[in-house]
Amino acid sequence: MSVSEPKAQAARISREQLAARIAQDIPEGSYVNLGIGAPTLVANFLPETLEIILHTENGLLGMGPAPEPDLVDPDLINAGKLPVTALAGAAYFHHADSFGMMRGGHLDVCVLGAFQVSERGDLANWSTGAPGAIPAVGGAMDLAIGAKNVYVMTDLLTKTGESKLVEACTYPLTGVACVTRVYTDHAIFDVTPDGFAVREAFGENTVASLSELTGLEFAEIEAVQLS
Amino acid sequence: MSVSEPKAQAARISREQLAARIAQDIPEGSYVNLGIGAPTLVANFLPETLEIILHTENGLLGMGPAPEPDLVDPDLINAGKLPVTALAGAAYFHHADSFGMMRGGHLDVCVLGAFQVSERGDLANWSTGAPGAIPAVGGAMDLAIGAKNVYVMTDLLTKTGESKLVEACTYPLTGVACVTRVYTDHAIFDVTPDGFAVREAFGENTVASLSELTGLEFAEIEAVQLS
Amino acid sequence: MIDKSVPDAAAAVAGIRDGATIMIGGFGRAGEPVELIDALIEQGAQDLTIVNNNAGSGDSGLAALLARGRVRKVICSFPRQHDSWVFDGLYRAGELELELVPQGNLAERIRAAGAGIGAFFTPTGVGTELAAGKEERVIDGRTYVLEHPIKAEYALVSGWRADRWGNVVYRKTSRNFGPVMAAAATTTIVQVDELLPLGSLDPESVVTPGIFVDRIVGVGDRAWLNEGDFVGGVDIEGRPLASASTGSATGTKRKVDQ
Amino acid sequence: MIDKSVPDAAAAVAGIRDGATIMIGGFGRAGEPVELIDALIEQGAQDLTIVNNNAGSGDSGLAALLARGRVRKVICSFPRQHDSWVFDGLYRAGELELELVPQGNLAERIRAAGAGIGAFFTPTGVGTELAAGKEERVIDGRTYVLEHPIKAEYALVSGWRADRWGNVVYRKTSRNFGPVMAAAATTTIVQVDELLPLGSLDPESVVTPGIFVDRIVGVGDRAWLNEGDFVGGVDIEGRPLASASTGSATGTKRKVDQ
Repeated sequence: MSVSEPKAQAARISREQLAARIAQDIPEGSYVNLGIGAPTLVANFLPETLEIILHTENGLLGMGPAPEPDLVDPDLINAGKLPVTALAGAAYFHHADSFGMMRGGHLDVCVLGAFQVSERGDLANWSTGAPGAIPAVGGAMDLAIGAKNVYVMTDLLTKTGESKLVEACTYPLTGVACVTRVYTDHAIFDVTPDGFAVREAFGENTVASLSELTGLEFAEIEAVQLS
Repeated sequence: MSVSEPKAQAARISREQLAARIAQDIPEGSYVNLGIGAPTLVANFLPETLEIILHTENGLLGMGPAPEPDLVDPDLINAGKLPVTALAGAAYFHHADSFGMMRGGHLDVCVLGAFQVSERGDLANWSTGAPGAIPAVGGAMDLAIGAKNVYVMTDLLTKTGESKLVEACTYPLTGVACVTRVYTDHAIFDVTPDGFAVREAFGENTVASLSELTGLEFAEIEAVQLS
Repeated sequence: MIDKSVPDAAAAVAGIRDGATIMIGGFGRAGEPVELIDALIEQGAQDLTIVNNNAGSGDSGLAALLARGRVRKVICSFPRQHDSWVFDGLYRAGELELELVPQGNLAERIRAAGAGIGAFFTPTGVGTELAAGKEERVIDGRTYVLEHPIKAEYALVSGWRADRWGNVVYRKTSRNFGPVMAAAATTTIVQVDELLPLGSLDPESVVTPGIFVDRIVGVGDRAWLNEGDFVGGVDIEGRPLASASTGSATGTKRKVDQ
Repeated sequence: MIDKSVPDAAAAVAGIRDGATIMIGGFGRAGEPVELIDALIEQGAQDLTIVNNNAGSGDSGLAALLARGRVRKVICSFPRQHDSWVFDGLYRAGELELELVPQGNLAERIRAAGAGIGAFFTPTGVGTELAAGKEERVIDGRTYVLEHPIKAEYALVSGWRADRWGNVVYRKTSRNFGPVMAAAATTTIVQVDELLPLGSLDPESVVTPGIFVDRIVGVGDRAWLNEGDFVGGVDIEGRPLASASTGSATGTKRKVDQ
C-alpha cells in the first residue's frame, strides 16, 4: 500500500492530499475511528474549528493529538501503540465496552487501509496469505463490520501496478460486503449494489482511464446508494 | 411463607433465630446477596466485627444498613426498593454488570425465600401459579442459578400445614437443581445427590418427626456433598 | 461545536412516533426519568411498547403514562408492587400486553442490542415457564437458553450530570439500567440534574460516553425525590414492606452528596 | 477483616501450576503487569497458555516469559509487532501454538466467561478464515458466528490504585483488558502502583469491584514506564512506525497525573 517515493504524476494525488480529501467528508459531530497506518494521517486534516470525536479501540473516545515529547504518558496510547492525548470531554472504557461500541454500530465512520476491495465491498487488509508470515488481525475485522460508514484509504495500484479494486478478493478477507467507499490516489469510488462507481476522479483521470487501470467496469454514479 | 404470629412451639425457632442461625454459616469475606423479604433479616445478625460484603442486584456491592430517617437518599436503595447506605469500600455498577456478577458465579452465597424446594434442589419462589395473579419474577431466576451456594430461608410448613419440602415442585419453577441448603424453622436440610439430608434439627425435632411432617425420607448425612 | 443539550423536556421528547418502542430507565423510582415521562405524556405518542424493570408505581411517572392508555405492551421483570395499581388494573382488564423477562436476562438482552450481539446463551430461566419454547443448548455440561437482543427507537434515561457532548455520570443505585439502555436505542434522551461545561467530568469516571447519547436536558433538582413515597418495596408474596410505608409516612430528605 | 493484599509480587503469583491458562492484561505495554510477569518467570510454572492481546514486545515482560520456553500456546489478536522477535522466532520454529482471535471477539469471549454467558453470536469475522468451521446463523437478516467464552485459572492485571477489598481503578488506556480478565479468571491477581486505605476510592468510579479480585500487590511507581521503548507501533504491513522509533530514541517521561 505504501509508496516510498511519490512519483510526479498528474493522475495521482499525494497521500497527504488524500487524507485531506477524506477529512472533508467527515461532518462535525461524527464519531470516527482511524485505522493504524496511513488512515491516522486524516486526523491532521480535520479542521480544528470542528468538533469531531476520535475513537481508539483500546479504550478512549475524545482522543487528541500526539503529546509534546516531554509529556508522553505510557498509559495513554492509541491503537497503533503510539502516545496520544485526551481532550476535554474524553471518556475511558474497557475493551469489551470499546468493541461493543463498534460492533453495535455506534461509530459514524472508520477509515481503514486495504490490500484489496471487491466490487461487493469485501475488504482484505489483514493478511497477504504469504506462507511463513506471522498472522495478526487486531481489531481489523471488528472495525470492518462495525461502523456506519467504512471508508478505505489506499493507493489504487500496488507497487507492481495491479489494481487493489478487484472483482473478488484473492487475499484472505477481513469482512464481507462492508466497505462503503474507497478513497484512492486516483479517484474516489463508491461501493454500490452494481459494483464500484466513480464518485470523483482526480486530475487527469477519467472513468475510461480508471477502467483501464483496474480492468473493471463501473456503475453509473446515478446508481449510487450510500448506506 | 410468613406466619403472622409465631406460635409457642418448642419444635420451631423464630424467624429472627433462623436469620441468626444462617448468619453463623456465612464466613468473613463472603460476597452475599440477601433476597427481598425474610432473607434481609439475616443482615441484622451478621457480626459487626466481620467484614461480609453485601450485594444488591440493582447495582451495589458493600451495601450498608438502612439510613437514619433524615438521611434517606432516594438514589440509594436495595432490591426491595428500600433506602440503604453504602459502606467504605463500596462500588456501584450498572444492571448488566450486576447480573453478570451473579450469572458468572462470583457471589458466594445468596439467601432466598421459597414456596417449595424439591429433593433435587429445584426452587419455586416466584409464582404460585394462581389464576389472575399478576406475574412478577424480578431477579429471582438469576439469583437462583447465580451463587456458589444458594440457601433457602423458609418455614418448613405452609400455613395450612403442607410441607414446602417436596419430591417435586408443583408451583412454577424458579430454577432447576440450584438449591444448596434449606434453613427452616424446624431444621436445616442439605440438598444431596440422594435428596434432602437433615443437617441440624432444632429443639424437639428428630429425623423421624421431620419425616412425618414432610412425608419425605431423608438421606444419611454422611452422603452430604456440598458444592 | 457539538451541543446535544435541548432547552426543556418537551424538546427532548419531540418527534416520538406512535407505536414506538421506548426504553425507560430506573429501578423503582431510582433512576426513573420522571420529567421526561411527564413530557412524553404531554407529547401525545400512543400505542407504545415500554421496556422498564417495573411497570410503574403510584400515580405518577410511568404509572401516569399507563393510566392515559398510551401503552400497548410492557416488557419488564417485576410489574407487581404494592402500589402498581395502575398496571394491575389495565393488565387484569386485558388492556396491556406483558412480556415478563427475568431481570438479568432483561439487562443482558438490552446490553446485547447496544453491543451488536445477535443472540446469547444464558443459564437464567432454564427449565422454567419463562424459557418455554426457547432454544436450549448444553455447553460444557450446563444447560443454557438462547435469548435475543431488545432494541428500541428511544431510551429515556435519568443521569446526574452531563456535558454538551452527552457524557453522563449517575448517582449511586440510580445508575441501574441507564447505561445499557442508552446504548441500545436509536435515539437516547437523557435528563440530568445538572449540565456542566465540557471538561468538568473526569474521563475515568464517565459511565455513559456521549457516543450513546443524542439529547441531553437539565431538569434541575428532582423535587419529587424529596417528597413522599418513592419506594415500592414488597415481600416475596407482593405485600408492601412495613418500612416502605414508614418511609412514605415520614417523607424523605435527600442526603447531601458526598 | 478482609485483606487481599500480599507483601510482594512473588507472593502474588504463588501456587500457579504447570499447564495453567493465564490471562495477562495490557495492550502493548499499557496495562501490562510487568512486575507480576517477572515474578511468574521466577516462580517457574511452565507449559502455560497465555491470553493477551499481543504476544510480547522487546525482551522484557511477556516476551521474557516466552523466551524462557515456558509458554505452550498464545491466544491473542495481534502477535506481530516490529519488536515481537521473541514470539516470531518461537512461532516460526513451531515451538508455540497460536490461536488468533479478532480483538473484539477476544474481549467479548473473555467478558462472556466472567458474566456466565454460555456462548454468543457475533458479526465479527463472518466469512473470514478466522470463523472457518464455526457455527453460523442469520438473525434479523444479518449473519453471525457463534463464539464461546475464554476462561482462565489466573488473571494477571495491572491497575493504578486499589484498596484491601480489591477494588481497582486504572489509568487511562491501561484499563483495556483488565476489567474483563479480572472477572473471567478463577484467581485474579492485580498489581497496582498504590494501595490505599479502604474508603479512599470513590464508589462511583471503581472499575473492577473487589468481588473479582483475589490478590493485590502494590509495586510502587513502575520505573520501566519512564524508560525507553514502551511502544510497539506498526503499520498495516507490520513495519515499525517512524514515530515509534523516535519515541524510543528520545525516551519518555511520564506525564504528571491530572
